[in-house]
Parts: sequence; C-alpha cells; structure tokens
Amino acid sequence: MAQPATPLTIDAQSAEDPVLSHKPENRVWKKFRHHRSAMLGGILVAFFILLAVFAPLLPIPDPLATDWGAVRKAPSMAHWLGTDDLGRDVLSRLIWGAQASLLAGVVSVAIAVSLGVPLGILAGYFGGWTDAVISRCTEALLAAPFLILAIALAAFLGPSLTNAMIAIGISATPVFVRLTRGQVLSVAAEDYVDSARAIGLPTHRILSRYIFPNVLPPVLVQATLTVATAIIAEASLSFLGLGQQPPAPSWGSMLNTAKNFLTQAPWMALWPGIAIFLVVLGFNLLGDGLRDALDPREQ
Amino acid sequence: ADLRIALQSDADVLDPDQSRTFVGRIVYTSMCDKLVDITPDLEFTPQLATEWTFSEDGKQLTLKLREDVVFHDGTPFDAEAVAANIDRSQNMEASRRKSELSSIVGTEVLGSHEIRFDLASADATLLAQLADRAGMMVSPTAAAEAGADFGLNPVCSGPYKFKERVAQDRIVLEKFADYYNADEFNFDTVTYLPIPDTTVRLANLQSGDIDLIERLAATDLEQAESDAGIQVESAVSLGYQGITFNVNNGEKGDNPWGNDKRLRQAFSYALDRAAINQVVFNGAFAEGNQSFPPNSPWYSTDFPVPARDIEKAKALLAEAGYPDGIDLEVQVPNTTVPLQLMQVVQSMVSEAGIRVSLTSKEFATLLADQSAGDYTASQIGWSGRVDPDGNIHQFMTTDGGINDSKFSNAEVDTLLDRARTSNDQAVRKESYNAARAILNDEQPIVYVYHQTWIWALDDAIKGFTPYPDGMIRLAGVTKDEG
Amino acid sequence: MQRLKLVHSDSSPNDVLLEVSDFSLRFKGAQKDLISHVSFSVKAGQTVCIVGESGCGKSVTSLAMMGLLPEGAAEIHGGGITFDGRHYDLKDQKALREFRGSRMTMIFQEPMTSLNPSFRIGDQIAEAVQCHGAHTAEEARARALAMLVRVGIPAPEKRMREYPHQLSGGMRQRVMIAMALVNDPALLIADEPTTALDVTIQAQILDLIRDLQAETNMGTIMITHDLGVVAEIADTVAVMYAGTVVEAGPAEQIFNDPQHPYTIGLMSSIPKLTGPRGRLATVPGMVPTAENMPDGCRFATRCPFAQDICKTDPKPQSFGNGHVAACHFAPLDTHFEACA
Amino acid sequence: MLSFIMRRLLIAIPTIFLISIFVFALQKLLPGDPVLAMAGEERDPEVLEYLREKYRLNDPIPVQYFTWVGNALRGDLGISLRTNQPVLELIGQKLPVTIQLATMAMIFALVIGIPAGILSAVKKGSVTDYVANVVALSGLSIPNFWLGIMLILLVSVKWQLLPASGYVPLSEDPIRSITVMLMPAFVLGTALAATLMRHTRSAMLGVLSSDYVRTARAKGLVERRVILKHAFRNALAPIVTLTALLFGELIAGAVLTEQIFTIPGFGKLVVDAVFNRDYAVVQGIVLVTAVGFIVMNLLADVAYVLLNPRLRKQ
Amino acid sequence: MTQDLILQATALKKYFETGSSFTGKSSVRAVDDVSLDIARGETFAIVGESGCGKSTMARLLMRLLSPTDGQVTFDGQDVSNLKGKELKALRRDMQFIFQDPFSSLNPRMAVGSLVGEPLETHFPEMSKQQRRTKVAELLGLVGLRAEHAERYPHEFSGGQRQRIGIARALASSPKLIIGDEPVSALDVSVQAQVINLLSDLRDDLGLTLIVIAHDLAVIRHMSDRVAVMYLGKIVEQGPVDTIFSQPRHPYTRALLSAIPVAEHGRDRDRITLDGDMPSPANPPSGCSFHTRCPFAQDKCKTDVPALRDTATVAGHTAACHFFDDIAAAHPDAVVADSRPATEAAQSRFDLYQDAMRNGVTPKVRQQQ
Ligand SMILES: Nc1ncnc2c1ncn2[C@@H]1O[C@H](COP(=O)(O)OP(=O)(O)OP(=O)(O)O)[C@@H](O)[C@H]1O
Ligand SMILES: Nc1ncnc2c1ncn2[C@@H]1O[C@H](COP(=O)(O)OP(=O)(O)OP(=O)(O)O)[C@@H](O)[C@H]1O
Ligand SMILES: [Mg+2]
Ligand SMILES: [Mg+2]
Ligand code: NI
Repeated sequence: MAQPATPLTIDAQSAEDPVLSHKPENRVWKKFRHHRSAMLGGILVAFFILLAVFAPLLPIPDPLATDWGAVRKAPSMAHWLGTDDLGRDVLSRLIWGAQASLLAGVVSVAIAVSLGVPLGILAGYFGGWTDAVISRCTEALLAAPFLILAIALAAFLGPSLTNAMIAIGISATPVFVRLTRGQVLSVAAEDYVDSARAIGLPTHRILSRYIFPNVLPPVLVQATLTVATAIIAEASLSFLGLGQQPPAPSWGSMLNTAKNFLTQAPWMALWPGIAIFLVVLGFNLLGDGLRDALDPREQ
Repeated sequence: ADLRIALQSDADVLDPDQSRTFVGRIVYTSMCDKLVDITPDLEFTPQLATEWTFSEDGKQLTLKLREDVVFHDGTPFDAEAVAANIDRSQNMEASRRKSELSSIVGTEVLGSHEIRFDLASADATLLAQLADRAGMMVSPTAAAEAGADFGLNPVCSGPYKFKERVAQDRIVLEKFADYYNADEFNFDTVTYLPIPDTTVRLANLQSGDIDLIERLAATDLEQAESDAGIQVESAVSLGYQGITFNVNNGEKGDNPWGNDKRLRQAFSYALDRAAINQVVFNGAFAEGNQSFPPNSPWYSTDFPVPARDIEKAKALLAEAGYPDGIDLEVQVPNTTVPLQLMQVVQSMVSEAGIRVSLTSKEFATLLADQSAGDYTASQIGWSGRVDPDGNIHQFMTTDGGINDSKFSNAEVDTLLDRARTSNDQAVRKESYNAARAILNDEQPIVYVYHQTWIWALDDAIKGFTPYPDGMIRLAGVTKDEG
Repeated sequence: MQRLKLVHSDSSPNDVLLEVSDFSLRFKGAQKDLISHVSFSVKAGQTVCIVGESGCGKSVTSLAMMGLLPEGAAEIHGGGITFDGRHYDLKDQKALREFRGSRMTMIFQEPMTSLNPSFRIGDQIAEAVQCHGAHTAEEARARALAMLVRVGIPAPEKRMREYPHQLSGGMRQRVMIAMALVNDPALLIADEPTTALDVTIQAQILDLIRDLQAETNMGTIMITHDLGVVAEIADTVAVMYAGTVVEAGPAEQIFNDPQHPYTIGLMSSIPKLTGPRGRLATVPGMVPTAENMPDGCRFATRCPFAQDICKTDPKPQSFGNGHVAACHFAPLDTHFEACA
Repeated sequence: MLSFIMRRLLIAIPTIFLISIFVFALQKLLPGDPVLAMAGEERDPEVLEYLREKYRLNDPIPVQYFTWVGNALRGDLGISLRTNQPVLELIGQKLPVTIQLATMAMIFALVIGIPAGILSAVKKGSVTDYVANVVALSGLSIPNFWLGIMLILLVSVKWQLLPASGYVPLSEDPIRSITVMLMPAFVLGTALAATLMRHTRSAMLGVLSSDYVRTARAKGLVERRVILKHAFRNALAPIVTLTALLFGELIAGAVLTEQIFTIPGFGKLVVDAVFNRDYAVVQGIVLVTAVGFIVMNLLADVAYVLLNPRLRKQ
Repeated sequence: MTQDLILQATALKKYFETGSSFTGKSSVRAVDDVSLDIARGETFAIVGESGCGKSTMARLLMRLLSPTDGQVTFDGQDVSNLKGKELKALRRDMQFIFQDPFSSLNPRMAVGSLVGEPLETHFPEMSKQQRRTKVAELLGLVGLRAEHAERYPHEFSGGQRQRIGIARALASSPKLIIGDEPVSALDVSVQAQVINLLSDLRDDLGLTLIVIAHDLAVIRHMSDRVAVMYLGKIVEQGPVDTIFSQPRHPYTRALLSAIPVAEHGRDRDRITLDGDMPSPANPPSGCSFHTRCPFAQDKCKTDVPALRDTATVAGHTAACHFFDDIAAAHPDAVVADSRPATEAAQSRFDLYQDAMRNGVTPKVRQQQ
C-alpha cells in the first residue's frame, strides 16, 4: 500500500482535443458580467466608492465649514441638498461621509463573515464538542448587550474607526455562525459530501470546496444586509467614542443628528437615508448577481 | 381627571433622602412637601413651616410648623416628625443629603409644632436646602418601617400620594384627600411618563396623549408656538453649562491648558456666545460667563458676557507662546446638544487657532474620567441651586467636592467660605463679586450658557407657573374638559 | 429535414393518445437545436419504447412533453403535442397542467433527487392522488398503500412512514413508479423506470404496467437502455440518436430487421447471456455536442458507411408497417457488401 | 428527540454560567464608576463610600461574582442601584411587554417578509421582484426612529388614529394593549421583514430548481401548493435560523423603538442600566436574554431536525 | 484460500436505527453478517434483490459507513481506524462509483474540477496543464468530450452523469474500484465501451473490481465471481459461469429466470416469487427466503442455513438446506440459450462489423 501510485495511462480517443489548448473562460465571472442587476449594483457601489475616494478632489464646500447664517436651510442652489444644524453643506458631508460609512459597512461585514462562516462550518460539520463549544460561545456573545461590548472595546482599544468596525464585526458574527451552521447541517448530509470523502479529499478541501460554496447563498444575503446595519451602527458607536468623531461626517451620524430635526429639517435625514439605501441596494444587487453567477443552475 | 406629564427621563429611587435626579425632584414637587418653598423670584415662602427665624449669630434656626398636616399614611406632621426627618437625612447610611445638612448639629423640639435647629456655624445656604430635597418631610413611621426600601413606596405629605410605578414607564400619583390645601389641586391623578426623545415628546403632546411636557427642545420652539393647540412657558434655569479645564487634577493637569490661564482666556474670547445660543438653541437660552445667569441677583455686573474677540484670543495665544495655534482635546457627553454645542465651539475657536478635537463619551465614563483627572477639558454643566453657594462653592474651593479641575486659590476659598456663612446679603454679594474677579482671570471653568426651561402645555391647561428651578407645581393648575 | 413519423399503418387517428409533431428544442445560448424535428405518436394501450445513445435527448424530450423543463433554460420551437385529441402548446404551462399528473404522468430518471427529502413517501404518493380531487385523505392513503404493494415494496405500511433517504435506490425508484401509476394515467412516460431494480422486481413492474394497460388502456412511453425490456414490452420502438429519431417501427421489425447503422451498432453491443464472452462490440467515437452537430445525417461522424451525401438530410425510408429509417443507404445490404 | 432536548437543556446551565461570567467580567472592565454614576451631581464622598460598601464594590471581583451567583441561585438577583427595585421585579414588569412587542413584531415580519420573499423568488426578474426588493431594502435602510416618528406624526398627530404612546398591559385591556403596540411592532417588523424577505427569496431560488419541485409539478399539483409545500418547506432552514435569532434579539430589546413609542421593555432598561452601570440589572437582563437565545437556538435546532429527516439519526 | 487477497470483510453487520422516539425504535438489518474475500485483480459481482443491502455493503467496504460489527481489511490493513496519510492512501487505492450519479456530484463544481479533484489530491505534483490533459483523457475514456469539462452536472443526461462518476473514480488510478451499478444508466454501446475499458484496466494494470449490478448479462461479461445477496446476507457465491449454469440457491434460480432477453417475441419460463417480500427490519426466522421459496419446507422456517460448498466447483457455496435436492429435481438450465438473430439482422451486423474493421465497399455507385 505504500508503493507510489502511477497515474493511469491509457490512450484515449480524444486527448488532442482543441478544447485543451484554450483556457476555459471563467463561467462565474462571465455570468456575473452579464447579470443585469449585478451590473446595476456594481455601478451603484462603484459610484459610492469613487465618491469616497475622490471626495477631496471634488469641487464641493468644506464638509466641516460651519455657517451660522445658514443653519438648517432647505436645499437651494447654494446648497443643493440643504445645510445641517450647524450650517454645513449636506451634500459635501454626504460625500465626505461616504468613506467612513462604506468602510464601516464593508469592513465590519468582512470581519463578521470571516469569523462567523468558518466557525459555523466547523460547528456544523464536526458537531459534537466543537459544535457545543462554538455554539455556546455564540450564545454568550448574543446575550451580551452590544452596548457593553462596544463600550468595553472603546475603552480598551481606544477610539478609532477601525475599532468601531471590529466592534460591529464581532457583534454581527453570531448571526453568521448560526446561519452557516444551520446550512452546513443539511449540506453535510448530501451524497456529494460522501463522494468527496470517498475520493480522499482532505477535510479542509471538503469544507472549502463542497461545504462552503453550498452554504454561501444565505451568507451572501446576510452579508449584504448587514452592510446596512453596520453603517447605521457606526453612528451609535461614534456616540460612544468609537468610530468617527464629530465633526467628521458619516452617514450614520448624520442620520443621528437629523433625528432631532425631523420636522424642521427633514432633508437632513432624507439624504443620508437615501445614500444608505442606495449603497445597500447596490450591495444586495451585487450579492444577487454573485449568487446567480455561482449557481450553475441559474440561467 | 388625570394629568399626564412627559419627563425627559425616568426618575431614580423615590426617596427624597436617596434620590439624585432632576426628574425625581419634579415628581416630589407634587408628592412631598418641604419645610419651605420658593417663589418664581426665588424668594422663600412658607410650606410646611409657617415661619422661620435665625438667631442673631445665625447659629440657630427656629421653625414654626403647620398644624393641619398629615402624612399620606395618616401619621400627623409635627416637630417630632421634623426632627426624625433631619435625623434620617443626616444619619441614614444611604442618605445623599448628609452634606447638605452638615451644618445642623442638633435639633430641639420646642413644642408640638415648633422646632429649633442648632448649627455649627452660620449657614446661609440652609434655607435653600430646606426648600429642596433635604427639606422634604417623609412619614417617620413609614420611613422607620421601610428603611432603605422606602423609595419603593414613598409616603410624604404632599398634595398627591404615591400610587404606582413601573420603571421606565410611568409614575402615578393620586390625589391626597386630606391635604390641607386640597382644593387647590384639581386632578385626581398625575401620571409622569419618561419620554426621552424631544421630538416624540412634542408629538405626544400634539396628539393629545400628554398634557404637559418639560424641556421642549429649543429648536422645537417655533413649531410648538405655531401649533394653536399648544402653549409654551419658559424660565431661565439656575444652572449653567460650560467647559471645565483640568487645572491641577493629576498628571493630566500638567498641560499648557491647565498651566497657562492665558490659553483659557483666549478660549473664552474666541467664543461667540450669542451665536452659539442662536445656532444651537434658536436664541432661546441665556448666554453666560459666570456661575449664575445674568438675570440672577448674584450675577456680577462687573464682568458682563464678553463679546467675541478673535484678535485678543490670538494675541493671548501668541503671548502664551502659541502663535501658530494649539491643540485641545475636549471630552463631551454623547448626547445631541453637547455634541452640537461643542462642534460649534470647535468651529469658532478654530478661527483663533485653537484646534479642538472632540471625544464623545457616554456619561458614566466621562464622569469617571473627569473626577479621576483623566482629561484636559470637559464639557459639563450644573443643574443649579436656589442658593448661589450651590453653584460655586463646591467647584471652586480647594476642597470642594466636585472640584474636578482642582482649581485652588486661597483667596477664592476665603471669599466663598465667607459668603457661605454670612446671612447678610450684601456681604455675600460682595464676596461673590470679589471671587468672580479672580475666577474671571483664571477661567478654570469657561461658562457658555444657561439653559432655559421650556414647558409646552396643552391649551386646555390653565394656571401653570414656570419656575426657574424647573419644577412643575400643580397648585391652581386646571384642565378645561372637552 | 428529416421528419420521421412513427404511426402504425393500421392506426385510426381516433385512438391516438399522444401525438408529437416536429418537435425541436435548443438550450439557451446554444447555436444549434439539441432536439431536432422529432415526431411520434402513442396510442391508447400501446407501449412505445425509446432507446438511444445516452445523452441523445430522450429525457429532455419527455420532460418537454410534460412542460417540466426548467423555465427559461430551453427554447422550444415548432410542434406542440396533441393529447387526448386536444392540441397543446408546450410553452403554455397552464394548459399542460390540465392533464399533468392525472392523465399523463411521468417516472423520472433520478429517483433520489426527485423525491422530496423532507416528506414521508406515503404522503408524497397520497398527495398525488388527493390533488386531483375526488378522494379523501383516507382514500388517498389507501390507494397509495395499495400501489406500494403493487410495486413490491416490502412492509409497505412501515415504508409509507419513511423518508426517501431511508430507502434503497430500487425502493425509491419504485416509489416514483407508484406515484406515477397511482392515478391510473392515460399515458405514462417512464424514463428508465427499472434501472435500479433487480430482474425479478423489474419483471414484476413490467407486469404491473402491462396489467394497467390491459385494465385502463393506458398508453406508455418507455425510455430504457435495456433492450431485453424493450423486447419484452414494446409495441413500437423509436431509436434516437443525437436529438433525432433515426429509426422507428414495430418492435419486431426493429429487432429482426434493423435498418439504420446506429440501430445496428447498438444491437451488436448487447452483451449476451450465453455463448462466448469476448470483447464487446461498440459504436466507436462520441456523439457530437449540439454546437458541433454536423449538417445532414447526425450519425455521419461515427458511421462506418458515411459518404459525402450524408452531409445532406437523409430522406426517411419506409419499410412497411410504419417502419421507417432515416438513412440514405437503407437497407444497407443493397448499397454495401462485406469484404471478401 | 426528547433526550436531545433534555441534553441541550442540561448544557444550558453551564452556558448560562459562562455567559454570566462573561458579562460580569465585561461589565467590570467597563470604564466609569457605577458609584459615581449613582451618587448624583453632588458626589458626596461619604455616600460614595457607603454605596461601595453596600454593593460590595470593594470586594475582589471574583468574590463579587460569587456573591452574585450565590444570591442568584437563591432566586435573588439583587436590586437596581438606580431605583432600588428588586431586579426580579423589574424583569417581571418588563418581560411580558417585551415578549408582546417581540411577538407582534415577529408576526408582522413573518407575515410581510415570507410571502414577499416567496413571491419575488417565484417571479424572479419580474417587476414584482424588483419592487419587492426595493421595498424590502428601503425597509432595512429606513432607520427605525425615522419611521417611528413619521408614523407618530402621521397616524397619531395628524389622523389621530392610534395613540402615540401609553403602554397598557395585555391583561388590563387587551384591545388597547394591542392597538398601542401596533405601530412599534410594525416599525420593528419592517426591518426584520426585509431580512426575512431577502433570505426567503434566496432560499426559495435555491430550492425551486430542484428535481423534487419538478416532481411535485409533475404530480399535477397547483403551483401554489408546489411552492408553499414542497419548495418552501425545504427552504425553511435559514429562515428558521434567522427567525430564532431575530426573536432573541427582539427579546434583548429594541431600544430606539421602545424609546420612541415609550414602551417599557427590556431595551430601554438595559441601556439605562448600562449607562448607569447598574450591574445587577444588566446581569439580570442578560440572564433572561441568554435564556431567550438558548431557547430560541434550541428551537431552531429542533426545527432543523424536524425539517430535515436526514439529520434525525444523530 | 491462499490467493493474494486485496480486500477482506469479516462478519460485517450494519443495522440502521429507524423510527422516531414516538413510535419506538426499530432497526433495519441492512447488512447482516457478511464475509467476503476479494482477490487482487479479480472482478467480483454482487447481485441481489433491490434493498437487500448491496449499497450499504459497498459503503461499509469504503468506510463511508461504519459497521455495527465486523471489520474490513484492505491490503492487510484494518480500514476502520485509518487516519491521515494512511486513510488518504486508502482513498486513492480504493474508489467508489455511486449508485445515484446526480446526488453524488457537487452541483456547484464544473465537471473538469470534479474529475480533476482526485488528481489534485493524490498527485499534487501534477501541473495544471497536465491535469487538464488528464481530465480530458479520462472524459474521453468514458465517452465524454473534453469540452464537457466546463459544464456543470445538471447539464448532463443521466447516463452522462454516471460516466462522470466513473471518470472520477478512475482518476486516482486506484487498485480497487467498487461500482454501485456503474453502468445501469448507459445505453448498450456506451456500456460496452465502459465494460471494455474496465476489463482493459484490469488486464493492463491489475485493477480489482467489485461491481453491484442488476443486469446479469453485464455481470456475466465482466466478472469472475458472483455473490448473490438476499435480505442482508449472501445466499450464494461462486464463479460466474457456474452460477449461471448451475445455480443452487432457489433465489438465484428465480433471478436468472427473470432476465429479459433482447430478442423479440421470446417467451420465458420465469420463476415467479410469491408472497410478501419480507422487510429487513423484521426478517423472517430461519432461512430468510423461506416466505417466498417455492421449495420451502418446515426446516427452513426454523433453521438458518449456513453457506456451504456445493458439489459443482471449488469456491461455489450456497446457503440453502436443500439445494442438492432441488438441483436434482430441476436439472435443466435456467438461463436459456440465445436464439440466433434473423437473417436480415445478422447480415447487417456482419456488414457493420466488417465496415468497422475494413471500411466500406459500396456496391453500386451512389445516386444523387
Ligand atoms: N440544462 C442543460 N443545459 C445544456 N445542456 C443540457 C442541459 N440538460 C441536458 N443537456 C444536454 O442535453 C442532452 C440530452 O439530455 P437527456 O437528459 O435528454 O439525455 P438522455 O437521452 O435522457 O440520456 P440518458 O440516457 O443518459 O439519460 C445531453 O447531451 C445533455 O448534455
Ligand atoms: N440511512 C438509512 N436509514 C435507514 N434505513 C436505511 C438507510 N439506508 C439504507 N437503509 C435500508 O437498508 C436496506 C438496504 O439498503 P441498500 O441501499 O443497501 O439496498 P440495495 O441493495 O443497494 O438496494 P438497491 O438495489 O435498491 O439500491 C434497505 O431496506 C434500506 O431501506
Ligand atoms: Mg435520460
Ligand atoms: Mg443500492
Ligand atoms: Ni430543420
């Protein structure tokens, strides 16, 4: 049994097929590119990313410049989207706030996914003690109030946007663990997982190539949804001293401030709300596109 | 009929000796009578005590008490009860009133309704304390029975008695039929509901779910005034808001801002207090630069609210060695108004070259950091006391309990102590003015504004009187039905 | 193009149960038709067997008859079906639903994935009964049970309460069969219904189908690779290759007088039960994919007899009794001779 | 199955311990002095010391913890530092409110989210699908406070249809109790509905192309039954997971919504408790929410097994 | 046996727990005390009634299921506690073709990766390009095209999927392949191609095969020895020709008699089995076949027959109390001889073979 196996060599009718010489085009990518809503989502997300990146180059007023004479002014030619409670230009703050908000949204989701999905897979696939430990820890994390977690993190990691993202990421992790675990349970019972074992795939390959792709759809959905929650959560963290500190803008904190002026200055809530909606829409469309592209059955 | 009052937050424990929140005092106003009360002009007026006299040396205070008063549990109110209450406030372990009554060294029941307090030294603040929680009389029988749990079912002698409480939901009082002045009170029950969000508070008033709200946001004034169904009342508060600098509190006190008063002066000059008031409070609040609001008799007219002077601020900075400006980190409570305020301040002082960075903290952290001296500057205020001493002594004297900047100046200590122990208004006033001269130079606290209490009421409510202490007194208040 | 039509000469149009005419289909994105101009018909009480190369489109065709191809995956052009004397457009799901499951039922090729993993098999069968009305839940279960007995599932009452994953491959297949037969359909499409069954049960199932044909005059389309089964039950046989019917006719003639080279190749590959066990004959080469499908005769790329003319569509030639073959050279022996 | 549940309930005990240690430690790590927060503006040093003694804050942290555990085991969860009310009583007051709100919100979420998700999966790519998605995502992006205040302004202030606030216990006046909760439940429900809708859609898309759905169609089932029974049932796993988690989260409290509609639920309580460093209250609530999450997760796990017979052998 | 054994199973048992906690537990005896000895290089076939435990048996041998009792040794090693490297080596040397081709293929992987995967795992030194070539070659071996590598399992027909499974099993150059109905969904020509391929591999590389199949003609063509299973047990085992010509167990006889023959209009003497098929959850006492056996006697109801040697050839065993009596009473062959094809058919078969070998000779000039 120790002797090395030699690959089987039997000449077949078709080894010289032209198909072999050209590199197979990546079907997923191709499908993705041709996916209508994915492209729309991509454009939306790209638009906001560009805004965030090029904010300093755009001919817009200083987002921090206050104007005592133009406090809470409705949209006008001078201020397209109006001004806020301190007379700052809302459009400019929206654009400058894109960076913090997108980062908060994307990075914290990335943290949650990269923690939650592997843990969920381990728990679901191995069961037993692994599952018990991971699941109980998840429950502990779930039960601990977000606020306490956030304040503690703020105190120990110090106030920064990165730490806010970590806090949001950690608190969003349990959902991914649970979601993944639940999905793994049913996927692991499939025949094709047995077939992978029969082939002798090492466990990590089974996890990464058989289990992971098949648990991905709900994870994708949850991830794209969590972007919204994370953007909004960033604001509550900045209030706790984590995250973007005033006066630097972020959409969440713009919304938070707007809360007090809903009746007098509705636009203050409207624009950041729309921005968050569009970004979330963009990510969700992208997610749908990815989901469809990854599902070979989808036309 | 039921009167529904929306408060900004939920009260804490309902025991006058243990409680500490502002909203708690609002509830007590209808539930627990005090020995003395105040008028809207801050004059003392009889409540449970009909008369009071200080001895010549100010070391004895004799009170004559009402004779027609019973507590909600039927216990009669008399001099013994007062003595028991003073004892409770001073000696119950959980009491938060100890320092307020620390000048009383003994009580002497002179008759069934007459009592004398013996003081260690003259105490000008005592009457003011008796006009607040320290002067609230609780039923001695109930208090003895309940001990520290008294707050779960408080028994006082006010016009309304405690009915029920659901934490964070409501506190219900019902009319106390045996109240000596029961006719003046026109509601069967009074319900206090905590509604933290100002917009929602107003909306509840507009929808008719609530009859009266306290602390309407200044920015909502216009809207409330334009609503025909709503009336607005206001009174400038006794408190102040400002920025406390760490002058000498621990290691962090050793910083340019703590060491060089010129920087703090520059900071003050860089502020446009009127603009702040306009931007953040729609002009509804009062600008300020002292521990008392400008309309207070204790306000020192020698130092009027300064106009903004950027040049002077810059000059001071340059003089202090910072011609290119200087950084300053300010901690701010994480609520809307302070954040708004500080962003305006930040923007204003930046024109003078002061680069402020803000750190918002939730209040408990902020407080802990502040008292531990772990800060450079902190945006914080004081809710105010009837007696001027309450607004200044504990902050500015070397051993002051709340002196978080650890400002220490022997002369100020002497002046403020003198003001505290004199019953002569003129002496007191003079002392405060003299202290102000020093403090205005030192600026350990840069005062910015004085809040205005704004109440919004349903049009049907009649007879409401605004008080500078922010309390809601229900005597004579009625509601038109229909 | 070739239009092979498979109808018995003696058939009167009245008892034709299903008629497929000129059915073509291509998958989205493909350049060429996968199924090209397929026509055939089934009479009541008759069994039509479809045999052919694996991957030639048998399952796709039968799924299309039922309107069960994944939506949007394939586009159907031409043709339509006439079933029960009524014409149906295969794109009209609503119309197809009229007979699906009651008058026309299907046994799917993949018994594992075709059973709902989360329902007990008894419920799955009973549901098929109940959804066509007329039966109470009780009756439906009784019928389901009776059907499970007929397909030879041991301990059927117990099995009714089991889930698909608890059954062996053959049992699942029998559950599928039971589900398809439980409503006494007028037409049964059976896609390799007995592949997972051992020969004794296979025989039992074939008997069952025959019985039902006798009882209810059911027509049957049977797709199978087992030419033994074909020999046993087929009335007519259609041989498919690469999406076309290359030869069709009465079973006897197909077995005893095969005409199309593909049919001949197929028959010579059958392993024998007796006699010497040499190397098996095969049809060498591979079916072209839909993209590289040659013009003309689709078998030409693998046909040892192919000539230039095969690049044109062969005209179907008739050999009596409805036996037709689409080959330019049929019958072969008149065009070619063996080497000396 | 019963033994599985029993086993899980047994594990719940150490889990709750773990959680209580975790939260306790976390609280102790928080900056801010509870006593300072409680002493009031005056911060009388004598009072501070008294409070420290009384709440044993001078003890070493493990001692504090075990004191708490000891009392908790005897059914005494301590008293609120802020209001002196026993924590158990506080929980008793809030729990029914929270559960009522959570249940109503969940009903809204399920009733809106799941059908919408199914519909948009079935009609994938159609206008219905797009509209459903846009509505769902706006439901998710609209902050609760905005929706809440707008609803109050419209429904209560302008149209005077529903009361803006004023919680009434279910036992006191069921109709009014439900009426008052309608708006907050709706506000909470919309965001959850969006989540459920998106997950339902995705799961349904995965299932709709499966062979057994084809079989169901082949049986002649009406499309509705194919989708609702055969497809939906197999798409339920992620929906169940989420419903359980979301319900748990609802029990842990929905601060903003509770605040806007002045509903005395856990959310407000826990936030105030955290801000005031009211340890006993936080611990008590965490205990309850932990039990909530454990039970919900257990239910979800049971549901997996019920939904997927292949998991039953374990 | 003194042969070089590659795989050995001793007293294998597998009982499945069924039923919920509400209805009470019961167990299905899917495999009940089965022992097998497989010699290197031989082809061993397992036939038997559907549901008799063949797939379970195969999964046990593959260690995809763990046995309730008994053990499996591969190349002298007990497979049940192999781990890590050794397990991987076992997985390389022993491959499985699943009965259900579709559910055993990961729907999210293209066929190229599915087939390339064993290569990647077991021959990590292969370059990507080599692997692609190899995959194309493997696909070609089973009659699929190289361009199929980019497609996904759902885009294939049943037979094509089955061939993907075969290609996949061949990829790691195993020493032993267990095929659970590996050719059941293939048309006869492709089936012939695969059978030829497997026999080439056996001849060239010494591949050992265990096949489970229902098509007895296929079994006869492929295998050296056959085991007949009934209700979780082996009831007869022996060289393939002997089993076909001299079946001893009544079940084997019934099985052979039921084979459909691809000849039109042929009648068969099918031995029909009456009686309810017993359930493995509740197997009958004594000989488990007695409920349906046309020759059953009282003894069969009580005594469990053991596998014992028959008088035919060495290695032919059967588990029946009375097989000698039965054989004596029914001496005629169960499997009928094939009839010769009709003249027309036969001439065309010959012509076809000839054309394949030598090319064609048109008789007449082609007309346009
Ligand atoms: N979704 C799809 N997309 C593209 N091609 C497909 C799809 N489904 C099937 N095909 C192709 O259609 C052809 C016909 O498939 P079908 O399943 O009808 O074959 P079949 O005749 O039933 O074969 P078998 O006997 O192997 O089951 C096959 O070549 C297959 O590759
Ligand atoms: N997971 C399981 N749980 C319960 N019973 C099972 C399970 N798997 C198989 N069985 C039972 O074990 C017995 C043997 O099944 P197995 O799949 O081995 O049969 P088989 O011989 O392969 O049949 P077929 O030829 O039909 O595929 C059957 O009665 C089946 O119902
Ligand atoms: Mg097929
Ligand atoms: Mg099997
Ligand atoms: Ni054509």
